[in-house]
Amino acid sequence: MIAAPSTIPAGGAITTQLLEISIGPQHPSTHGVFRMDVVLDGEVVRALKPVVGYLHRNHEQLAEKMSWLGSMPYTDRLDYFNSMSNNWAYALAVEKLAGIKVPERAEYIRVIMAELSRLQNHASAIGFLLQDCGAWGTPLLYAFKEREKILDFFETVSGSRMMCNYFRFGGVRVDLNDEMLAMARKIVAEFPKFLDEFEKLMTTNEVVLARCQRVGILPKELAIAGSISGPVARASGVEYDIRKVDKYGVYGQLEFGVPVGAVGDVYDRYYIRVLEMRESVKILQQVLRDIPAGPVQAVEVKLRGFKIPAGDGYGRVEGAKGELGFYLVSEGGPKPYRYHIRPPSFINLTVLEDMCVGHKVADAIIILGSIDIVLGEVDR
Amino acid sequence: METIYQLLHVTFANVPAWTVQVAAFLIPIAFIFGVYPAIFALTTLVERKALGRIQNRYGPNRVGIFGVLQPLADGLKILLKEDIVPRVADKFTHFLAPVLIVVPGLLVYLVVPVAPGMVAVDLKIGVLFALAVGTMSAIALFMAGWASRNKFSLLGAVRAVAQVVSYEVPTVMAGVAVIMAAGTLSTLTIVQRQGGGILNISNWYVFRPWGLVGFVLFVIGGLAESARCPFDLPEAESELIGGYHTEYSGFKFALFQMGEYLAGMAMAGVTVTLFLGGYMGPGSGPGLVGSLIAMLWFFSKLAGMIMLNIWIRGTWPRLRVDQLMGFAWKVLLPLALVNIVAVGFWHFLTPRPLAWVVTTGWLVIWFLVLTKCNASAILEKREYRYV
Amino acid sequence: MNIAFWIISAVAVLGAVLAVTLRNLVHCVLALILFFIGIAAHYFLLRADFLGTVQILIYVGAVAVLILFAIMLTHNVTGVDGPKELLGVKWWSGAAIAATLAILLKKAILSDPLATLLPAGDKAQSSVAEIGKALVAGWVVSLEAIAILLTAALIGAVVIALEEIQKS
Amino acid sequence: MNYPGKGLVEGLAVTARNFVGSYFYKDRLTTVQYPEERIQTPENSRTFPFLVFDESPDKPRCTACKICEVECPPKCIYIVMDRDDKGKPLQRPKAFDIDISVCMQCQICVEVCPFESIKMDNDYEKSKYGRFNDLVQRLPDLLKSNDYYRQIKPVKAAEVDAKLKAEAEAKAAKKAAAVAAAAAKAAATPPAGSAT
Repeated sequence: MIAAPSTIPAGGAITTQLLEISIGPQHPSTHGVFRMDVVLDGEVVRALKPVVGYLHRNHEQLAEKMSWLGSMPYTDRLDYFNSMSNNWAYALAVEKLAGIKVPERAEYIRVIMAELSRLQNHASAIGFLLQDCGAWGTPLLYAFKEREKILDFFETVSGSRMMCNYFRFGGVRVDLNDEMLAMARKIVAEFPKFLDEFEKLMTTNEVVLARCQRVGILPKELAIAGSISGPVARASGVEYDIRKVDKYGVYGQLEFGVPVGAVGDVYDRYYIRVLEMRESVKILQQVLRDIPAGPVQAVEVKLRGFKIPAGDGYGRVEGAKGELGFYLVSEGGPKPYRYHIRPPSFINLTVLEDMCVGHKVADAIIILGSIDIVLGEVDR
Repeated sequence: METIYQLLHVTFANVPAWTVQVAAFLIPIAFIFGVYPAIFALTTLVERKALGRIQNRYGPNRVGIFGVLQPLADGLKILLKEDIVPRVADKFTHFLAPVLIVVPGLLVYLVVPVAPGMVAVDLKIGVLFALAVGTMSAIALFMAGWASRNKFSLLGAVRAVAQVVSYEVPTVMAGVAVIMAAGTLSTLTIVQRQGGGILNISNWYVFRPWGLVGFVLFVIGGLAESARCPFDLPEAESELIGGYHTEYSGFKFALFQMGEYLAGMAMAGVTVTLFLGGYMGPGSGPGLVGSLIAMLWFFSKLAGMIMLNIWIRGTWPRLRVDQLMGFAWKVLLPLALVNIVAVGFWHFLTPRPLAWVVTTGWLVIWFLVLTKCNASAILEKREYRYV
Repeated sequence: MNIAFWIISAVAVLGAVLAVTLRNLVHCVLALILFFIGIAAHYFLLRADFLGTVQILIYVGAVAVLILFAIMLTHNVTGVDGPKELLGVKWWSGAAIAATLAILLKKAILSDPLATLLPAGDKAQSSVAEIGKALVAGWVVSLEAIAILLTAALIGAVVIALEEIQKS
Repeated sequence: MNYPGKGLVEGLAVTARNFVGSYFYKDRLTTVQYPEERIQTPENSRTFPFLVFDESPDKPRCTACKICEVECPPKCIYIVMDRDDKGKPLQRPKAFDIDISVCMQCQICVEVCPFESIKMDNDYEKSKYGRFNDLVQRLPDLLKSNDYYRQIKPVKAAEVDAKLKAEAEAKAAKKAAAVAAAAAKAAATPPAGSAT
């Protein structure tokens, strides 16, 4: 709760007034139309209330009025940085509910897509974080340059750079031909070079260290209690990665590590993302080496008039931002009866105030940046 | 001014003396008003281009060949923009602030010599004057932030004032080292003292142990005083939107930009004068040709300093406000004080090699001590485990 | 010389008058800064360029800023809710004290031997060296006393700040 | 060696390398000088849908079956079937409007179309000055020839052509077979009739 600005004693006989400022929704670094109601004592944050809903688009309600397939392109628009993993989570939920078996090649392609979107998401997330630190665009643009290559790949495969709409129930829409695989291999081979350069530019930079270390610490207990997931939780030392827990897709057969931090400050959240990108590169190398031949689409799934037996199911994936889940209830018809999303950005945002209170206003900005939210997913 | 006066006096012997006096007075002013704003316009273009290249972009290349007319287009655009004054703003102060911000930047150039004898006013206390008028910008920044009646602006103004006042101290202390070594406050004399030696270069103060330290301190202090990256907290786009100039638009905003750049260039000019030998360089000396070469040297050094500013801006993130203060008081100020003692050693130890050894040793020891004392503030090795 | 003197004086007096009559405290400080700059200009006019520069450096750059920061702690900056009467008892008593002080100062300055010793206008050289010598030779005890006083004030400020940091 | 400010200096080295490198290595620059240079869009690239016709715009492949209208997630397609004077459906659209300010380029209409009639364009220069009417694509705007389709998406167009040809041949063969069967039947019947 935010008290009205009142006069409080702040040391000695001098009394100071609290300052209530509204950061957002048109603030340059709130990552979209997000608003923070901040109560400041000088420059120190005393209370912070996140205000969401400026980008509410009625996504869940729309999906309940639409065919099962019709919601697929809408999931692209949730977290518009990761349309591939959003697609996968929704497809996974539907496949669970309908009992569809996905061909192996399609599973491999799905891993390629998900890990590539994780790469570009993490790259731009840390770019944005450093932009919030005040680096004048350079790290962000280096990250975007690399992201551009991955988006080109997405365009070549699915036809669109960000709104891919690529996954289908029981497989994927387009098969990867040899040229596309070569393109993916090239991207994966070049990515570590970018990471090395980026790390040299920023990771040991004293200003970054001073700004990020011991700022916005999220304790492990709070992370668990707040249902925080993804890199934010792992930076706080929570050993939780759905790729390891659920072993969905072919993740059970792949070798990769999940980096876990200890302190849980902004720096850990930054560096965990860097390490995760390195692991993603390893996964991609394995997948691109082992991808089998075969169909990419289960034959029993019809495009039109697709119906699902009554029941409910929850499908989740380890999205780049955390656990992305779709809870679906079917009545046996062509539309979902209930369609609910567990958006990682939104749930990770709930601990924002706990992380920010006591820090400076500049820290609040980078703490928000380190959570890595996308407002399309927060407001839905 | 005196040089120009004499030059005019000799050339136009038969015109009345007062015209020569007025002309000698107006020419340097015209020079300052003409050349430095032109360099400002050029700097905005070069900055955008250089930042673009640093970030693997082209930068502006549409207006004119290679985008050289971009500053003109920018100026035209910003002139045509609506001038918005917030309804609750303090109108008079809001209007006055952008006008005042340009003044200190221009005043500093009065004492910056560009060639032998070519200084607008050869003040006996030139260095002090340059540093003193630099502080006046704090008042203008405060007026801007306070008059806007915007909380972001106010925060920016408070940051600006605190920052300028704090960094004034180490900057002046770094300048004191040069004043002690040169034994004068006159900028012209300081530059002359840096002449001679090998190719007019080896006597630059930056090639002395205390001079190098002083140079680094002065560059950092100059960046902070002109609120350039990584000390651009008063504007802090990602935190305070625009800081003190959030509520300014149109030409007033352009004046803020201009004031900021002029102040940054002025600090660069003073740095060149104090540490980089001013106009000194191979070939510079009295006479027309020598003067032209000297001017070339001065402006190339100025350009180099500006490029350094741009380079830093393209690379480093911004500090936080408490770290900024801590850096000024815990690192820069002690180092500046130690540096003053080092100049004392330099002055009194007679065999030059001995002076070199003692001064360097003294500075290195204190540098290590200060690093040790402040080591807890930064750098923490992190271990990550994999599951 | 005379014209410059009168213009600068007029500006300085205007600043001084505005500083005490304006309602808004920030405006008052800005007027005070105008006054400070006027005084600095007077110093320059007298060829005491070192004093003029120090005036700007210390008064405009530091003192005025400190006053601005002090005003930040004031509740009624705009003076809207303050006492309305301008020429009240307080004003008159203040004016009386100021007048007394001015008379005393005039007497003190004119009776000082230094006033007659100063070289006239144009012949004056840069005063830096003399001031420096005077400070470290003739007035070294006073200088050290002031230095100790300021150091004590600085330590006091640090102690107060430390207490606040420890509290929070 | 570790010294204070090492990270800062290394950062400066990285930016300096990029600054210099951008002048010598063209591939460092990702920017495309747009109006002069254009990127060749990949085959799969998609923007907005259009309708394919084979010989003349009067005879589009579209049969106005309205499947795409129903399946379109944002409901941006509006179709009216053409009818002759007697009200008999003509199997072609009279009106076919796509509001591209609503369309989200999802390609579902293309996937569900049973007649290979609606396809995704790759023309990304569709900006207009008006917000409402200008962005509604009417039937004449949407109709584009099969040659155009072959030009923008050669591989897919070839597949589609082959498929349609095969279908047409199958249909023709079936028809021929039916005709032959009918003829055979007819041939077989008269003797029987004549027998009676």
